[in-house]
Amino acid sequence: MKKIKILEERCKGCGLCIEFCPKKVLGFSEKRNLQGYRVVGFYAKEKCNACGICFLMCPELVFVSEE
Amino acid sequence: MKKIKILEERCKGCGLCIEFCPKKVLGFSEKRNLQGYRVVGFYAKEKCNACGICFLMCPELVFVSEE
Amino acid sequence: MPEVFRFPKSLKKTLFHYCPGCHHSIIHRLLCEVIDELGIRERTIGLASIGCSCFLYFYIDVDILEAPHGRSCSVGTGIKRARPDLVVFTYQGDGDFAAIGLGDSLHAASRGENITAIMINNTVYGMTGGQVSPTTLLFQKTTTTPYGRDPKKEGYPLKVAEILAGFEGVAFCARGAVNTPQRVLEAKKLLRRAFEIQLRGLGFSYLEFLSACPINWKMDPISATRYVDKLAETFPIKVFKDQLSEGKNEA
Amino acid sequence: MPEVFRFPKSLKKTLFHYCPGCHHSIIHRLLCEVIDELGIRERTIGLASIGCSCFLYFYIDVDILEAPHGRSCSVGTGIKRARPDLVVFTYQGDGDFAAIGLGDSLHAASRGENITAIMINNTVYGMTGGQVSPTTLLFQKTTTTPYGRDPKKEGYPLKVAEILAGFEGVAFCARGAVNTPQRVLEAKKLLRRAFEIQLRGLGFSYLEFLSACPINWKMDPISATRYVDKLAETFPIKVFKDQLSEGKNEA
Amino acid sequence: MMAKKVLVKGVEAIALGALEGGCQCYFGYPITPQNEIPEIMAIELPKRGGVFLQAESETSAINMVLGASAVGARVMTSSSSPGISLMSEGFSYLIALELPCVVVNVMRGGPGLGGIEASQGDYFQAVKAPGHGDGRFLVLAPYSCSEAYQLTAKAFELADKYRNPVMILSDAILGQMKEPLLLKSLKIKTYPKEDWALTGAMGRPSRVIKSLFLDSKELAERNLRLKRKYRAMEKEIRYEAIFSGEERVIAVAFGSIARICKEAVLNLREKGYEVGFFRPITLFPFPGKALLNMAERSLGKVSLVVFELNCGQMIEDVKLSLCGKAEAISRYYPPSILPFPEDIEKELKKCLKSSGFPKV
Amino acid sequence: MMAKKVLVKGVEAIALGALEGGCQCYFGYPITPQNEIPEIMAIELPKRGGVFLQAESETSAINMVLGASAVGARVMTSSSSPGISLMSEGFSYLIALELPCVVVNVMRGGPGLGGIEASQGDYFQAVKAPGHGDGRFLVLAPYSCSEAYQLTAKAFELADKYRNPVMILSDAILGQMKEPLLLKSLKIKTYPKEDWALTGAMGRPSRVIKSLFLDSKELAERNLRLKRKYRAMEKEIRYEAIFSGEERVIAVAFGSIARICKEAVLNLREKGYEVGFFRPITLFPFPGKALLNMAERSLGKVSLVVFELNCGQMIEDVKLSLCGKAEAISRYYPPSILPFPEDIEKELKKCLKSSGFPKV
Amino acid sequence: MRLEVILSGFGGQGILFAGNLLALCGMYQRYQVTFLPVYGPEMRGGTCHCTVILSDKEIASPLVLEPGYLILLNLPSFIKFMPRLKKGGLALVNSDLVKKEEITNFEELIKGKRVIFLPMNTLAEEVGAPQALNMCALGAFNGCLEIFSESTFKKALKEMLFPSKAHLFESNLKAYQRGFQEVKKIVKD
Amino acid sequence: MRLEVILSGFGGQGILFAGNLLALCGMYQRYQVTFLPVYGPEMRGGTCHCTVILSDKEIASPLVLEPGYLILLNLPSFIKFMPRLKKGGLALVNSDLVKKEEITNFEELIKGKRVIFLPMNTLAEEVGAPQALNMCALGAFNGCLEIFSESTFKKALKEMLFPSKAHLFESNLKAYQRGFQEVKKIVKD
Ligand SMILES: Cc1ncc(C[n+]2csc(CCOP(=O)(O)OP(=O)(O)O)c2C)c(N)n1
Ligand SMILES: Cc1ncc(C[n+]2csc(CCOP(=O)(O)OP(=O)(O)O)c2C)c(N)n1
Ligand code: SF4
Ligand code: SF4
Ligand code: SF4
Ligand code: SF4
Ligand code: SF4
Ligand code: SF4
Ligand SMILES: [Mg+2]
Ligand SMILES: [Mg+2]
Repeated sequence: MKKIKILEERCKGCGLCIEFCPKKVLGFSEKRNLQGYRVVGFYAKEKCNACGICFLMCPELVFVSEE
Repeated sequence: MKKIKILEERCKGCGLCIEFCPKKVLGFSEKRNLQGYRVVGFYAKEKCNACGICFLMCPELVFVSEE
Repeated sequence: MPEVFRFPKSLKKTLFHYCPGCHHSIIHRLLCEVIDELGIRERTIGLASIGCSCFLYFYIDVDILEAPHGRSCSVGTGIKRARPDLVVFTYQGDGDFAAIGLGDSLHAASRGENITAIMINNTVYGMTGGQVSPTTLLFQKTTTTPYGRDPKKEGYPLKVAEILAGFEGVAFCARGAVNTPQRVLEAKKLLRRAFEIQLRGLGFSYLEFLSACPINWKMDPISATRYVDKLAETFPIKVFKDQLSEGKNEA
Repeated sequence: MPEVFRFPKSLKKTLFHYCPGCHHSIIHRLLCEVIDELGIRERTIGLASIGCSCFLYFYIDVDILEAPHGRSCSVGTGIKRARPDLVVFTYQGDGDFAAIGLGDSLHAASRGENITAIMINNTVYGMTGGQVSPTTLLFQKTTTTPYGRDPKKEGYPLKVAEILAGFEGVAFCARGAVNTPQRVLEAKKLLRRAFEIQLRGLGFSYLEFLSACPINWKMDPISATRYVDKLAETFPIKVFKDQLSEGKNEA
Repeated sequence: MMAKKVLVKGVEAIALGALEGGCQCYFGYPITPQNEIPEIMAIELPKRGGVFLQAESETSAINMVLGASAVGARVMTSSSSPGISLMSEGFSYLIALELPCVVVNVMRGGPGLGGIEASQGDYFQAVKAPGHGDGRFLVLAPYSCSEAYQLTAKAFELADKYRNPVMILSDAILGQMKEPLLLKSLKIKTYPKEDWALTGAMGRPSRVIKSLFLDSKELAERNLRLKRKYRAMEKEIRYEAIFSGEERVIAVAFGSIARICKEAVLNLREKGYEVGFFRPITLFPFPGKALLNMAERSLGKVSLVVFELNCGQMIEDVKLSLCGKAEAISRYYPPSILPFPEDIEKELKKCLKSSGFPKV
Repeated sequence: MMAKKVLVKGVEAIALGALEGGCQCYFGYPITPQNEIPEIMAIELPKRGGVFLQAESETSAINMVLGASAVGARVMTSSSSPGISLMSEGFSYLIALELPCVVVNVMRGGPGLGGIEASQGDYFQAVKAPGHGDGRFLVLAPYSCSEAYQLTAKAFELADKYRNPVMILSDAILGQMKEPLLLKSLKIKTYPKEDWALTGAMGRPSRVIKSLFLDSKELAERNLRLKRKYRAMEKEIRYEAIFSGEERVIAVAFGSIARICKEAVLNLREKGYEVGFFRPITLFPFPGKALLNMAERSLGKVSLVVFELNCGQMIEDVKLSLCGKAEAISRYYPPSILPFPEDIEKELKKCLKSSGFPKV
Repeated sequence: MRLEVILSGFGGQGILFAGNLLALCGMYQRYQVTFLPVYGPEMRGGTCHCTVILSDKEIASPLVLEPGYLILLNLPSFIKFMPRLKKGGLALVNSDLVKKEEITNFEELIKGKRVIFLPMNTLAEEVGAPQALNMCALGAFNGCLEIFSESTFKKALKEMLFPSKAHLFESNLKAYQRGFQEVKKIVKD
Repeated sequence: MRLEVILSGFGGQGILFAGNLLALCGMYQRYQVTFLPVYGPEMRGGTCHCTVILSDKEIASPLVLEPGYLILLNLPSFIKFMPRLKKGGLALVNSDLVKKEEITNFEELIKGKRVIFLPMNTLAEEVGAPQALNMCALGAFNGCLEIFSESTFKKALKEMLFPSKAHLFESNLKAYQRGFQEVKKIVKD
């Protein structure tokens, strides 16, 4: 299974990934990036099935594979 | 029946009236107008049935009714 | 039998400057007859565009404005928006309407501007000496397609009426010709319908006429007139849309 | 399942300047994936047009030329005619392609220029602050239609794909969207097909994407993304023409 | 109605001025930094029975203007540099057809797409060559919101008076800056148009408005008539001057940079430096006589320093005005580098010094 | 190959010159009086593996030029006044993007549709404001078929050398007149374009050609770089002069009217009148130093009479060149009234007299 | 009296709104005012700033080389504008996005200048108006200077929100008040 | 030697062709030449004229105020150009379209000038080339002056007709010869 990395500095907090994640494992964290946005994080990373939907829908290419 | 007048000075000798006249009563005369064109005239005015086709086809409005 | 042999009231007596056998002036006459019959001469503004017909004002006895090349539909838009009570028509060549003016023409049509646009399609730029136009037939030789119009290079003839027929803003769209007596009679009916549509405020009315350009086709007037039938194979003569006959009566 | 989570090689790491939830950058990524997969990065010229995507060159790692507003298809014509061996794509907004650029766009299509034109249809002028565009929906409020788009005034939404599908010079014509994962996958296929058509020299390939503009629609990103479905009622998502699948294989 | 004080951008002042000037139709195409003008017109004109239409391009916008003007409407368009270029052909036709209209150019940095910050790079285009041929615009250059309001309203009067387009030449700074504006009502004259406008040939012979002249004498005559008209426009010349005759150096500038210069000049004068200020308000016709006059009335030798946000354009008109009777120095700031008043002060002091004038 | 002598029109000479200059692509839109150029290119370019395409408008033509230039082709367009106006935006982009190309303007009468007879009404547009912003063209003004041939060929070299559009400014008379032309082959330099053209990012980082500069310093820097380039172009200044130092009156003219003036000057000199002749061949950069030089080398007081087929445009550049050191008089003939040599002689004699100079 | 302020931050932080509002308050307080927005090219996002001048004399130049006051809502703004702050001038800084630790030459930048750090994002969130950090900043600014009264502020705010954003009045006011109070604590110290 | 000719007539009469051909003959005869067509605006039909200069010195101005020769093929041309003919100059006039009787001030117009009337249309028709009245005129012109040889004419004519109108060579030549001969009769008289 792919390890997914969240490039927080790219996130703009649009929420599309959260909305479309079929497993509902994503949410906004408390952290604010340099652009001033609340960034996305995993609520329950273990439930993620690496379906790739967050990658497909994220306008900012926040989700990348760890390798 | 309409009397047809030929405004010779308007004629440009394109020959469309002659071509389309169903009665074949039109032809070029010997006369040249001020624009330098051979002008159209009746060969056999009596055979004309006043169908109006020469009027319809003439680009120069050469044929007008006499009244 | 229509009323013939009558010099229309709206047509000035000036001699036409067109080449022998040019169809422009036949259409001028029809236009004037329709203006007379509808009684709109005194509230009509004509737009003379840049092309062989740019001297429209020498012949047609209505208020006329010269529009820059290709811009008649935009100029007409400005007029009609400012004075919706006036009747506005454009008189354009294929180069004017469909080459340089394509954007202006299509947008005015799409907005449903309540004006009448008349395009004289002679498949070339008559005034400038017979260059290729968007409506030039495939393989037709012109001064700028000396080896014939090659679809690989100059593409395909642009079918304006076919495009406009699909626009919701267009209320009337037809293609006619004046190369036979029958078609001349038919052409006048189309013109009349186009203006009636405008008078009822139904939207954009578009009327295209296939037209002979003997000089640039390098044909004698009679052959050129006959050759219009050949054009009609690419550009079918047809009423594409008529919202008045489709029952739409008032805007 | 497509290969995901991979940052395309042709995409630069620069942060996007787009508003949160804007679809432009999703399409950028797909475009880069297709360029990578077809291995054409080193012979592709991209045309950045004037609109929110004018900074294309900050993101896409191919040679890029900035075209004046609306002129990408003409600029692309110049490039492709001079260097037929290069792969040329335009990336344009609806305002750019279909308002000011309509003439340029349609003529290039009609000539069958062997280039790929991508139009991002967000129904407004994003960059200049959300004015009405030819593709604005009926009754939609924009900064220049404060009372909503009125068909009597601004006319009807212009359906570009529907027009282009009828052009003989057009080899591929489709409309997609990226507002659901499924559509994202589909969008990529369309992009790939558009470039394949160009690589085979079949003619003009046109691809329109419905795209969200949360900021000017005055919606949050999620609602805007959902709202794209509403756009699709006026602008159906569909492949209108695909000459490759229709059997045409080589120019 | 009591005059209301509002805080508005320069472009908003222009839109409000247009409404005050009796603008009936607006046609335009969006472009930063002037989008507030169409946006205000889109709201306001329909309320007043007027016409607002966003055109599909600048080319079509100016041609809609042409149409509306020909039938007698008070009509305007607005744009910024690249959009103005696209109107060149239309401008030339409007001038040739002697059709009145108001054109606003809120200049931005060029050439090409450039940038949207302030620039005065279109000076030459505005005053020398709005289009092909010999045509000219009457060009007004406001430097504050109040002036933008007043001059725009006045522009409609002048356009009708001379049957010629009038251009309001502003820039991104003036356009985007907000200032208080007193919305007082202005007396803007109207001129009858029945004797030339196309209104339908009712009860009179039909009319033609055209610019193609077959007969070469006709075309020459049209050109000479236009030339006479431009001379007549000299009546409208406006400028602002701070000048007593004692000055050794005079800063010349228009539009936004004139504000910066004025600040610098006022500061320097306060400190006792002999510097003056001259601001052309009409750029065409150019207040050249006033400038020459100033140079001649100077008690000593005087240098004119021309400050511009471009690579040096108005300097030519200043030099042409002076006929060699005073020195003109060009200090230009290409877009988008804006000088601060401090920079201008420094430049002016340098000029005072380098001309060998005694220091204060 | 032996040089062949042919009888050709000026516009044909331009087309032949372009082919000699290595023109690879032509994009244009028909307009009188220059249609022979596209017509010849349509025949000749395909034979040589080049590209000819008639665009659907001048706006698209200039943008096709832009595209072809960006990928390294030698490319040209041609038009006449109204069509040139429509290219303004594109011109400004070409300059800003530093893309070479050759633009031919065979001027006709303006403003508006005007007429198709000779005019020099686009002088200002050509030399001061081909588009918005501060951009300039290098402008060459031939006055005969041979010169049209040579300058057009050379224009391709200069465009590549400076990475800037070069304009051939001709007019209806020069364009339509036939003269014998010796078709000799010319040595036109080429310049490598690999270091800037867009050719695909093969074996190098990807490249961008753009004119939008976010950073205001970048935009200013681009402007200053262009300005430096224009200075460098002064190396290319060309002019023709008939001058010994004894002259009291010098006729200054370019293009077609220069021929008429030259005839008049030669006639007068033959009769012993002290008249000279100066013909700028580069209009931008303007041969101002040469003019000034002439004025300064004159043994007595000298008047320069500027003859133009417009309402007075080049007179400004002449005045600017002279810095008040000699008198410049404007004699203009708006289109389409052409003076005959006899008229010019009369004017020159009048000037000789009115300046109080002794009669011969 | 002449007051020159530059406000700077991200596009989304409401910099222009705050600057505009400040100028409007100034106008209602019978000052001459100019408000000059400067933003990136026709684009969304990115850093933006504006200059506001309040004066009791005619204002010619709307540009200010060395402002007396700065309101800085993000890090790039801090780095860009601190060097231009007049000696002895005051900068109000959003500590949520500007961390001293991340600025290498921090001490140098602030030398001879007054700097007040306030967590604008946090304060705004605390009053339940996370978007209104700009109002917080404005409140804090007026807390320092007291150039206009709260009733002036209310009048100006109402006008600026009218009509489409009228519902934001209360939350914006609260954020303003919170900033005002918060700065008072510090200034008092 | 310097020869200045204006040719004028209707658009369809081949004025420009004739003028061009005259210039080409001149060039082959080693003269300096200019040929300047002047025609109406972008339009078909209408009157057109052109100016041809042949000289053994450089020709600067292609414009001529008072030409020494005129070739006039229709009435408007006669009225327009006769007043400009140099004293003692020669006009060749197409009598098929220019009737003395129709010109009120005929005598005044021709005073001090030589005028030769020839029925160009008729002559051209007689040799079976009705379109070639321009060649008739050119033949007549050269018949008067003999500036170029018939072989020069043939060479030039061939070049001008090549390739699309090559078939017209014979008929054009005949018309030329007819004009040449016809004028000889008169000139001899
Ligand atoms: C801006 C501009 N470009 C080009 C021209 C030259 N021009 C005059 S008419 C014309 C085309 C005419 O063709 P069309 O519209 O088909 O009319 P036609 O003469 O065939 O009736 C052109 C290109 C012009 N006057 N203005
Ligand atoms: C000639 C010209 N006119 C207008 C503009 C201003 N302008 C910039 S982008 C744009 C429209 C953008 O809309 P669209 O093409 O739909 O792209 P989006 O921003 O929506 O992606 C306009 C009108 C310009 N730059 N140049
Ligand atoms: S990969 Fe699928 S399940 Fe995992 S976070 Fe992304 S969308 Fe959710
Ligand atoms: S979709 Fe991307 S940008 Fe949007 S919230 Fe998720 S990670 Fe952030
Ligand atoms: S009216 Fe009919 S029959 Fe008579 S001449 Fe005309 S076409 Fe022939
Ligand atoms: S149709 Fe008319 S113009 Fe043609 S020949 Fe007949 S009468 Fe003459
Ligand atoms: S050129 Fe063609 S369209 Fe023009 S007048 Fe002649 S025949 Fe008619
Ligand atoms: S304005 Fe609209 S299209 Fe432009 S970046 Fe923002 S969301 Fe995207
Ligand atoms: Mg045509
Ligand atoms: Mg858009």
